[in-house]
Formats: sequence, C-alpha cells, structure tokens
Amino acid sequence: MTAMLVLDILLVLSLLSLATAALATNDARRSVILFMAFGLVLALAWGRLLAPDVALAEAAIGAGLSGALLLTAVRDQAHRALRSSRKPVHERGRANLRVTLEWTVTLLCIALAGLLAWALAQAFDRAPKDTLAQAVSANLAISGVSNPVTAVLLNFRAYDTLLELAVLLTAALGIFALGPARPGHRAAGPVFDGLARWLVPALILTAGYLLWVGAHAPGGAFQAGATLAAAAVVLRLAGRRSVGLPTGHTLHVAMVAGVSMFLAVGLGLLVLGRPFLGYPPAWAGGLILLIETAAMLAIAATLVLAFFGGRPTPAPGVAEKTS
Amino acid sequence: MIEVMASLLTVSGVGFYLAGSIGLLRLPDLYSRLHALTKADNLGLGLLIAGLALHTQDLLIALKLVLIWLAVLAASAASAHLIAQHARRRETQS
Amino acid sequence: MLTAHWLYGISGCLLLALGLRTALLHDMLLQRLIGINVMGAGVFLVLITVAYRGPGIAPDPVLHALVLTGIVVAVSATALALALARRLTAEQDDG
Amino acid sequence: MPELLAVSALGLMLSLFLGLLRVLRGPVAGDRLLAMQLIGSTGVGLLLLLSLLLDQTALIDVALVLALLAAVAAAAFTGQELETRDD
Repeated sequence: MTAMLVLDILLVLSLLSLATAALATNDARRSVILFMAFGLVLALAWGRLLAPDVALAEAAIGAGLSGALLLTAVRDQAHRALRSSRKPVHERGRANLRVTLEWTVTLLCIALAGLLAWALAQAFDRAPKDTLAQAVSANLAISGVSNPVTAVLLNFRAYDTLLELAVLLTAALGIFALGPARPGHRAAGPVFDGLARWLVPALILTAGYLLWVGAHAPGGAFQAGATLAAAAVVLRLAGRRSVGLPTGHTLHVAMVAGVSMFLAVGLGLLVLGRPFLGYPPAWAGGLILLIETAAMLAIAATLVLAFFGGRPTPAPGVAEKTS
Repeated sequence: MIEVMASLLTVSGVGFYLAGSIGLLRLPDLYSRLHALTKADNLGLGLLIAGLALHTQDLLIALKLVLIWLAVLAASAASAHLIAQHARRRETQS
Repeated sequence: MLTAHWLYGISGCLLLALGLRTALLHDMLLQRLIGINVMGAGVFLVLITVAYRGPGIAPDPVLHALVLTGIVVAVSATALALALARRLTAEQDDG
Repeated sequence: MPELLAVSALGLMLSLFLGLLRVLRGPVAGDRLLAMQLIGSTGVGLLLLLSLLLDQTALIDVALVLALLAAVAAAAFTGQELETRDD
C-alpha cells in the first residue's frame, strides 16, 4: 500500500507542477505542450480514482482533440490575437495600481482555495450519506442499462443531458457564425498517411464499441463521439480536407441530431401518456441506445466543427459544379 | 511457473521504461534522445504487455493488449519520424 | 477520511485557485484560456475526489456523469474561444 | 503478485515523472514532444497495470484510446496548414 501512496504523491506533484509551468511561461507553444501533458496525467488520475468513464472521455479529448486544436491554433498566423497581450493598465503611474490589483486577486484566490478545502474537509469528516448514489443503485434494474453512469446520463438525469447537448449545439452554432473553416492541412507525407490508413478505421470501430458497451460498462455517447471526432482529426492532419463531414443540410441534420432525437423520444412518450423522458422499463434499453447513437453523431459533428474552427465550405471542385 | 514468468516480464518491462526515461534525460541532443526513447519504450511496453497477458489468461483481453502494443509501436515510429524530419528541416533552413 | 481524499482534494483546490488567478490577471489571451481550463480541471478533480469512496467500493456515479459532460462542454467552449480569437485577428488586420 | 504490480506501477510513475522533467526542460519544442511520446506510452503501461491492480477492466479501453491517439500530438505539431485563401 505504501507503493500506492508514493504513486499518488508523484501523480499529484506532476499535475501541480505541469499546471504551474504551463501557466507561468509566456511561450505559447511551450504552454500548450505542457497543458497536453497535464491532460494526460489527468486521465491517469481519473483512472486511479476509479472513474473509468471520465478517463475515457479525457483520453479521447485530451490526447486527440484539444491538443491538436490548441497546437494548430498557436502555430497559425490567423490566431495572432491569442498571443498578443491585451493592453495592460500599467501605462504611466498605474504600476502601483497594477501591483495592488495582482496581490488582491492572488490573495482572494488563495482564500477561495482555503475555503473550498475547509468545506471539503467538513464533507469528508461526516460519513457520506450517499442518498443519491443509493437511489441510483436501487433503481438501476429498471433503468434499461447496467452501467450506473449511463443510467444517470440517459435516464435519471436525462433532462440535464438534453440541455448539455443544447449547450454543445450552441457552441457549434457560435463557431459556425464566426466565419469559414480553416483551410486544412497539407498532406503529412507517406509515413503518417500509412498510419492514418489503419488508425482511422480502428478509431471508428472503437467508437462503435464504446457506444455499444456503454450500456453495461464504461463508455457511451460522449466517449464514442469524442473518439469519432479524433478519427476525423487524424484524417484532417493527414491532409484530407473534408474528413467525411457533410456540408449544407446534412451537416445541419447531424448537428441537431442529438437534441432532436431526445426531444422526439420525450414528446413521443408524452403522447403515449408517460412523463417526459420517462421510459417504460421494458423499452428503456432500446430507447437509450437510439438516443445515444444520435447523440454520438451530434457530439462528433460538433467536435469536428470545433477543430475546423468555422463553417466548412464545399471543396472548390464541388462548388464549381453546383454553381 | 506462469506466475513467475509473468512477474519477470513485467519487471523487466518497467526496467526498460526507466532506462528509456533516464536516457531521455541524460543524452545530449534530440537525435540521440530519439534513439533512446523509441527503442526503450516499445520494448518496455512489449515486455509489460507480454507479462500482463500471461497474467490475465483471458484470450480476448490478451488480444486487446496486443492491439494496444501494435498501436503504440506504429504511433511511436511515426511520430519519431515526424519529429526527426521536423528538426532536420529546421536545421537545413537555418 | 482517506489519504487519497486529502491529496487529490487539496490539489483540486490549488488548481482552481491557480487557474482562476491566471484567467483574471494574465496578459496573453491564450494563457487566460488555458487558465480557465486548468480551473475547470481543478473543479473536476474536487468532484471526482468527493465521489471516491476508497479501493474496491463503487464510487458515486452522479458526480462522474456531471464531470463527463463537463469535459465535453469545456472543450467546445475552448474551441469557441479559439474561433473568436481567429475572428478577432481578422478584424484587427482589417482595421 | 499484487505487491509486485503496485511496485511496477510505482516504477512506471517514476519513469513518467522523469519524462515530465524533460517536457519541462525542453530546450526546443521537439524535445518536449519527444518526452510527450514517452509519457504517452508510459501512461498506457500505467493504465494497464492499474486496471489489474484496481480490478477495473475498463481502464484497458482507456489505454487503447490513448494508444490509438499517441501520434496525434506529433502530427499536429509538425503538420503544416494550407495557406489561407485571399479574403
């Protein structure tokens, strides 16, 4: 058990030193690479704390999506605004004010951390009541799935997940509205191309596997969607421009698929005289899989759009044909 | 007997990992570090996975473990190539 | 109270404070963005630590579900911020 | 065996920590990326050990996802974007 304790200490030290170093430097690229390492260690921490569902999402997003997103952005001249500093207040005679401000904010942040730590200590000292966790395990049998996290996401707290998908849709619409997508990558050369050739099918298979296995083991729509989006990131980095993401109406349908499938199921149940999203236990498994499949497509479409950084435009050749 | 083999493989795998990271820390420049890394971490993971596969004795899990090893092998080879190419290009440019 | 609770809980609080401070004070937009992400990671760490019940005991699934969706929402928000930065650069170039 | 697994996991964590030192030190981005590659595959090994140690089979899937995406960072770093068209 001592070995485990030392491992915990090293893990926590790695997290804190990586975060500090990532935030202390003014070199954008260095900061992003350190942040990627931070994400990787974080995935290990989720595994260590018995949260494999969270670890799966963190692995797919931290290693695949957010790293590629940030690295591409800091190397891109079109993102110069990220690196430029906003005009600081300390121009003339304002230096004192600036120092005072910095100290005040720092002290307030420390106070906040202390307060939170105190609250945590109080919470841990009392024996956990666990009423929510107990309610979940008591009702797991009628939820249609046997993985408690999926049961919470798609059944007990399905309202929350519906709204979460709406938040994702809003982010996608925001990215859509801000302009056209980045032009894409040059072909990465034969080595990475050869890798992508079997990596992409493997990732798509893994996404399908995670979606299916989510009913009874860690996995589900969010992890599967993130893995599917990672497949698209690999394709884009290998020089494929559109990565199979549809344009126009088909894309719109994919983006709203999660929310609309959720609403359709919920309203359909209302018509049948059930509460909104109150699945009959016999159908619950099938309905959850249906919603999850649509949600996976919507999440993947949103995350791919996020990597594109804007509205995808049809490939030049196609545009000429249609116009 | 299998237990002993599994333990031996696991421990030697960890040994290769440690050798790899010490090499990464101690060797003088990028190219020699590349060399230390790509050999040590592939062999390290390979031995570790062989040990764990013997230990689980579940065919499906063992297959998944081998798949993981192949994925890391391919990824590590490809990124070592990309990093070296990038470094070389920068050198010839400047 | 478990040792793991102490270690990971306190680190979560520290990450929250560190991220918040950077998000409020740093001059570079990228660093502020990473600061917000670190802050989020701190909150997630606190939540997962609260859900942890010790080795061999099933943790609280409600908090896991919360953090899971939180991670996906955080990356979308980061992407939105990056798209905004790109637009900002374009506007600066024009004006 | 559990004792041995725990000690092996600690060994890998130590290896990962040493790799992190190279990420922190650099000096050039290529070095950092190389170290990222090492801590990526160390993380894969660590997750596999933890999956046995904590009796969490699902951590093998996490290791699989991590292994499949291990080359993305290097590709994103070395890949070149196409020129932005005139606008």
